Amino acid sequence: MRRTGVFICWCGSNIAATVDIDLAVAAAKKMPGVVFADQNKYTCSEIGQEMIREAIRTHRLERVVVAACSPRMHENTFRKTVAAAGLNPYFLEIANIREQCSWVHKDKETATDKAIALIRTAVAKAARNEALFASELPIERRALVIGGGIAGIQAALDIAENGFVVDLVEKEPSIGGRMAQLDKTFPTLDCSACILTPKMVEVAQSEKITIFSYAEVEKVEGYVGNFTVTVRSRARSVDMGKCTGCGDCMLKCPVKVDSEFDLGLIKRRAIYTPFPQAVPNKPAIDRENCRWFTAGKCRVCEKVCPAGAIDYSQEDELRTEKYGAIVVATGFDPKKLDNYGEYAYGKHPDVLTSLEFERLLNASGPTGGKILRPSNGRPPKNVAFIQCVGSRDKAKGNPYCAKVCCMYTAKHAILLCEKVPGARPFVFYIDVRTPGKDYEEFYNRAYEEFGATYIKGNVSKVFPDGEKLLVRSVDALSGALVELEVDMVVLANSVDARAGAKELAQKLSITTNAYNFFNEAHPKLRPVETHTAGIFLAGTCQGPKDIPETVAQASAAAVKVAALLGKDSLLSNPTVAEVNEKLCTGDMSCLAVCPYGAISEKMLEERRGRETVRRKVAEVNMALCQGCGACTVACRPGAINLKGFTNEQIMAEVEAICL
Amino acid sequence: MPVTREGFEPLIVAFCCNWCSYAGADLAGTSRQTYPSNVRVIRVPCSGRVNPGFIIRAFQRGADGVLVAGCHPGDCHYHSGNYHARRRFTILKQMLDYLGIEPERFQVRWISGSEGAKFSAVMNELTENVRKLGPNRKLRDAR
Amino acid sequence: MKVTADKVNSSLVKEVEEISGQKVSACFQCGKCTGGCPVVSSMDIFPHLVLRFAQLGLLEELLHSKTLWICASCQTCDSRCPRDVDIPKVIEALRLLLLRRKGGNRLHPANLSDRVRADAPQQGLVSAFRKYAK
Amino acid sequence: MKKIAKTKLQELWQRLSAEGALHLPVRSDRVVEFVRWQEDVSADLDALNAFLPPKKYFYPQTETVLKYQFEDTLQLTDVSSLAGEKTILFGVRPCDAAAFSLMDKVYLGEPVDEAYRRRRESTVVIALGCLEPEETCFCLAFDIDPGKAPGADLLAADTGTELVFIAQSSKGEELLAKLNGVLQEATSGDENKVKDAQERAREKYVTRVSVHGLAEKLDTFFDSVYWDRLYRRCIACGTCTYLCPTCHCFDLQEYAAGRSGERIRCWDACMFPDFTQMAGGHNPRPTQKERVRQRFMHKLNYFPRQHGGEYACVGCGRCVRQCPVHLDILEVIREMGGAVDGR
Amino acid sequence: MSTANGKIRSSAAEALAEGRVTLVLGWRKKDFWWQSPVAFVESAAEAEQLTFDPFSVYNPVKYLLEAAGCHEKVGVFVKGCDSRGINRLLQDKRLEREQVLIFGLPCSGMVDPVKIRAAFPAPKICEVARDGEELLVRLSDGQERVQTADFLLEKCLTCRHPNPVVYDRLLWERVPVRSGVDALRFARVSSVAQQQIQERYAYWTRQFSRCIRCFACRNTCPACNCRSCIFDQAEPRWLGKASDMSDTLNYQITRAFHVAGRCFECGECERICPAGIPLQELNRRLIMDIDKYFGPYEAGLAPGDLPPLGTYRGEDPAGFDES
Repeated sequence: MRRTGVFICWCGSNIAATVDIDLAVAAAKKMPGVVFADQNKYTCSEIGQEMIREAIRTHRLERVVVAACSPRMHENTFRKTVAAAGLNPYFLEIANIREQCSWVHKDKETATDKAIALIRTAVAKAARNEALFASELPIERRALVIGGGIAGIQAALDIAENGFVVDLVEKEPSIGGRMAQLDKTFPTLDCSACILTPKMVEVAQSEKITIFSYAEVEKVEGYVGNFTVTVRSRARSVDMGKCTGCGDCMLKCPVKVDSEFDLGLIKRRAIYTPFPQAVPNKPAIDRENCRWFTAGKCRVCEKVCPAGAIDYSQEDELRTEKYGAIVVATGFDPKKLDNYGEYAYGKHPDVLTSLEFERLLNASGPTGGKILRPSNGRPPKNVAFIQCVGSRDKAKGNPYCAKVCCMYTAKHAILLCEKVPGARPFVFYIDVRTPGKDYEEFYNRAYEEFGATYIKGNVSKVFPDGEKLLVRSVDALSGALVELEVDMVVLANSVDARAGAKELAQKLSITTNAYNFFNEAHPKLRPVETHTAGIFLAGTCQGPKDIPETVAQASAAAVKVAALLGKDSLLSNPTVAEVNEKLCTGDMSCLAVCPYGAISEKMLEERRGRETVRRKVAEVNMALCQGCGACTVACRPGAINLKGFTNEQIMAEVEAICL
Repeated sequence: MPVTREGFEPLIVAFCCNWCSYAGADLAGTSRQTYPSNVRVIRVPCSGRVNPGFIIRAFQRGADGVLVAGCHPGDCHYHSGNYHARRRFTILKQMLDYLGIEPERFQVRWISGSEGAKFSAVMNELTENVRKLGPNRKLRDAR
Repeated sequence: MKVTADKVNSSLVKEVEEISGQKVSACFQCGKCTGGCPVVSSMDIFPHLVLRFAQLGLLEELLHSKTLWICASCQTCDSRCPRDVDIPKVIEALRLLLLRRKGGNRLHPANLSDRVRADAPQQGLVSAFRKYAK
Repeated sequence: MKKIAKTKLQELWQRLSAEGALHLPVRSDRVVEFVRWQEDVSADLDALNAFLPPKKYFYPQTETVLKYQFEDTLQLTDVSSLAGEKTILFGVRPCDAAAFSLMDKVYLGEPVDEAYRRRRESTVVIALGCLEPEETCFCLAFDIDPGKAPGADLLAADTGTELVFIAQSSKGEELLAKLNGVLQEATSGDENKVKDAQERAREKYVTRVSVHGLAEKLDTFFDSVYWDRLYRRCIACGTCTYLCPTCHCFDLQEYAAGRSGERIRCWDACMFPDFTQMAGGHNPRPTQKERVRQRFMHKLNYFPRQHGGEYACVGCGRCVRQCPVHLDILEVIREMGGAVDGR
Repeated sequence: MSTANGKIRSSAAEALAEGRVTLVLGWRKKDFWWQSPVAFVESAAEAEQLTFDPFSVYNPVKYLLEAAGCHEKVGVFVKGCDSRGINRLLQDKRLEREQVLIFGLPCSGMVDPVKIRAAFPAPKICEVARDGEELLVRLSDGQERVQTADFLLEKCLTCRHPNPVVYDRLLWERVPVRSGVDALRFARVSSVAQQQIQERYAYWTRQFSRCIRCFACRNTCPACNCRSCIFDQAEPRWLGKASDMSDTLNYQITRAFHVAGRCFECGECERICPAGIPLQELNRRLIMDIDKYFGPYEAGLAPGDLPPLGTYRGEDPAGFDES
């Protein structure tokens, strides 16, 4: 047996509270191969790690078992500790006696029994651990950013600034994303376009960044440092080289359809750019509505185009490229209000969502920045702002708080008063949340300076009453019933994950939470990383947040990418598959189940008696193999094994855990 | 492990995939859920790594119930690991039942990294089902 | 009306929670129930305040309030509550506490006249029995 | 000498099972096998060879030889002293009975196998004479009379309607004495009937082969090219060896479970590739040719050389019938000029 | 049958004489009437011993594993079930198609010696020959004619591919598939499956209690063609050597799982098992489940595609609760 050392951690009281550490240490001492067992209040601390290094030296330990928190927390920490003392880092095994024992079992006696069993299992596995060595892998010094909103733009700029080439993929014909739709931004009220457009131009002009607009990610393969991504650039029907962006075609096109950018408040043509400051400022033809593509007649845009840039024969273009890192910045969708009939949204024109109200505020919006009631085009006098529509709602909405609505509603109230003198905003809220620098002061101005009335009482129903809208609520603080006749109702609807986020997650093999927001590696310690090495997150695709946080995350992700691409090589994951050629039958059933194409056929020359015999065996490409182990079960004779999780190790674990 | 009928405490071995169900187990821990201590988890890279031989060896060495937990289909960190596991364990489960071994003893569940509550619920449910069945004599190594 | 330590989640509050199967602590006073209650104008303690009083243990005030008898358990508030609290059930639990204290049913099916029994809407009958029968 | 009508055998079984664990051949599903007798189970007196020979009673396929427990010190418990429950084995055919004496040479020779000896002593073997030969029987070739079983404690001769019991050892005498209630005294007429039955049976048997001088011939046959062609059909399964009443090779395996465990002895076969697999990877019998040659040479040459010319075969024919690829000992004997029936 | 033997012998001799093959695998007669071992014919002269009679049942295909190693090209005679064994080795990449010259023999069913011995006094039987739909049983004192259908092997009663599925030359016309095979195919499996769970366990443990781990079923099975079987490996010790029920169940479950989706129901394992264990009832249960969950699939027909457990579909149903 191997000389094994067992180190049992108190984790303050987290483990010691329900596991009898002394009993566990005593039991560990009697386990096969264990020559040293000890305990420590905080093994992951410097003192704890020093104790391990010291014990390795003095007791000539060959294997180390640390019984503490989950390996997903400190496996790397302790691997470095063990390596520092001269042992191969993979001679370490972790027994998870916190998350999966002391925290979930209250009875001390059974929790201790289980902890001892888990330690015994780790000792049995450690005894069979082989020395593993990571090999060096080349890195593709190119980054991919998915999503051209402010998060994607900021990330791309920062990565480019670090000297790396970036491909920025955006689904819409122009970058800009959700922020482009905004008029002003809180708390400084500076104009959204004024701070966004320069960055968009900067992206367009950067020779390190290539923009792929009107394009989506089709397929992702490979692994950190060596991703292979196929991007589908949808046919724009406009030759980007020739088009000067003069916009004549957009004037003459006979087709008028709802503009998605303006949320259907006004129309756009079949050949369109989403908004005037679009980058690239080249239109795209919407083939579902274009008369030429649907009915086979018209071609007006081709006739009027001075540059002859219209090209109906364009096809979707699939481009495959290698990348070292990927930043996902795909943003969010405002929540649809289908099951919120009580607010009469869609039944009365003057009931708007907050984004629709934002478009009214916007100078390049449907009303040129004037707040007008869609029903009669006249400015409203009383406006009701209803908060948490679809948020903080366990019954039929998102149970979480969408984080940004309180602040933008205060902004809407202020801007309403500025744009429509004498207008009176009423904000129906549950709690006003202003968690940021200068946020509270901004909110105070809304009711002190601009006279917004804040009523703590969620509106139960909006009754369309001819031209007017009757809003009924209660002021929970005073207990007074509230009945208001208003000219317009603005609903602060919740923030949903982007439609299609789940499918993109499956392509990238990253996981999503129950609401389809991408899962970060650790909410506090690794907020912009995912569990898949080399794939990073930025912005609202990871959860509701405002622009300052989004930009901060974008820059953080960029630094992570730069750190990764800056390395001269990457250490590969050593727990990969390995073929025992003596046992290999050569039937390639492993090759059939390998999701990474990491297994190939190799002709083996072998002496048998006097003559040499040639036979096929399997061979593993250590760089491509990710260590999933599907091949080890497909291989009936067990010729292919998975280092770090070998058949011997797992069998030993099963037998030890059942003792 | 006392084995009297009323005092019978089943031993359940759970193979949890590192990316989803093991993370779910950790989440059950961080959110201080509680479930019986009869369940003991072995970490494997993927549900596709679990060899039927491990399951049989667990039953031989005294496990009263075995669980294989993996990512929901489509969420597998390695794309297709759980798809293979689904086929393998569908066949294995039917065979064990056909041979007369109670199907409740061998369970397969998809538990994602964010389903801590589901993890503890499955552990409670499994322990109760197996406790009702009593100790597992079948496949049990006499030594 | 004073909040004291012994009143907050007293055994009485627990009994209300047990009968109604609802957790009064779930309510975060958004006021949506009161906003939409069709008979709120004749209530002395509004529905969201019923929950607030229960949270603070002010049950004596609740038991003497008119609201318990005004509420027609039409479930409008329950259908809109973002915290999934079934307010009519809480109010019904409070009524039961009172009725049990007072003892005796105040309404028995037998003493319903035939005309009422035939024509009265079923939900009305159910609600009546929920109010006046133990 | 005592007798009983074949119609009243149930009472005999009842009576015998009171004397010890009664085992006899019973048909279960598609084969006949020796099992412990249970209430109103009837023995199968027609089948000549049970699927597994009765060697399993003295030399079981799996037995624990040693248990160990390691608390602070290592405690060993010798398990072989526990073997040997009082057993009565009915229905052993003359060939299988002859095989017992061959196996006794191995396990009762120096050093004596304690467990085997205790089982042998605590078992009363009641042989059952054969009336009709199977086509694959060639016990005559090894001077085994199908009607007689000298090695057995008791011989039950089938005279058509009755079974006549003849004691052939003190254990036999002892048991026979206890069976007075059930068995009747046999008359001299019965004795003649037995002799006639044995005579008639004897005629029906065909001496297919002769093994006269076979051992000597095989001394020089080791390197013959015959083996190169013979072995090709063999699929290296253990059927012939496990079914053979005289095969007695075994393997020792450890069963460790934490701090306790046991060492077991279990049947093994020279036909299996890993039987002679050495730790360093060397295998003195690398291909199936050496293994096939080993099995026949051991039975027809090595064993006779070591045990005064007695061949390690009793002509029961199990290997001839059950070998999936029809590779049997008759073929080898004929190849060495032992053919008598002209084939 | 003599014309059949004539065709077999001539085609073998021809192939050997022309040097197209250096070895031909077929069957030959031996001492007893029921013995038709596989013949290794290496010269035209030896081809004379080749015979195809009602007992030529053993599948010669597994010998190709070793033979193909030291022969350029090997000739082999195959019945319907045997030919699926070739597809088995092709699909497992243990054999290249051009290494084998396949002579296809449409087969009208092989005879069960146990049934013959039950009907006639064994020592008297000298020969059993096929004569059209009947069998000619020659005894030492005369002869009799019986219907072949009454004496067929269990596996031939459920044979759905009597005609070879892969061959270079078919030696005679195809034969019709026996009627009612589909109904019979899973009959025994269903009857076991209907029993209560404890009865099933008792049934199977009684059958397996006779298993002596001789490995004949594994060594004859074309689907068990690994270079080194896990049951023979020491570290990790997948299978203990003790013949107690725990390790016997371990062996039977693991082997059934390994051949799942690859076993083509040739029935040889059940036929040659010395303990008479109904192994086909186990393998066919897995075939039923694979058909039910992943779509009907017959092994040994299309060597090109992947076996069911070697692949997957995203929308596969599961035999367990997927909520």
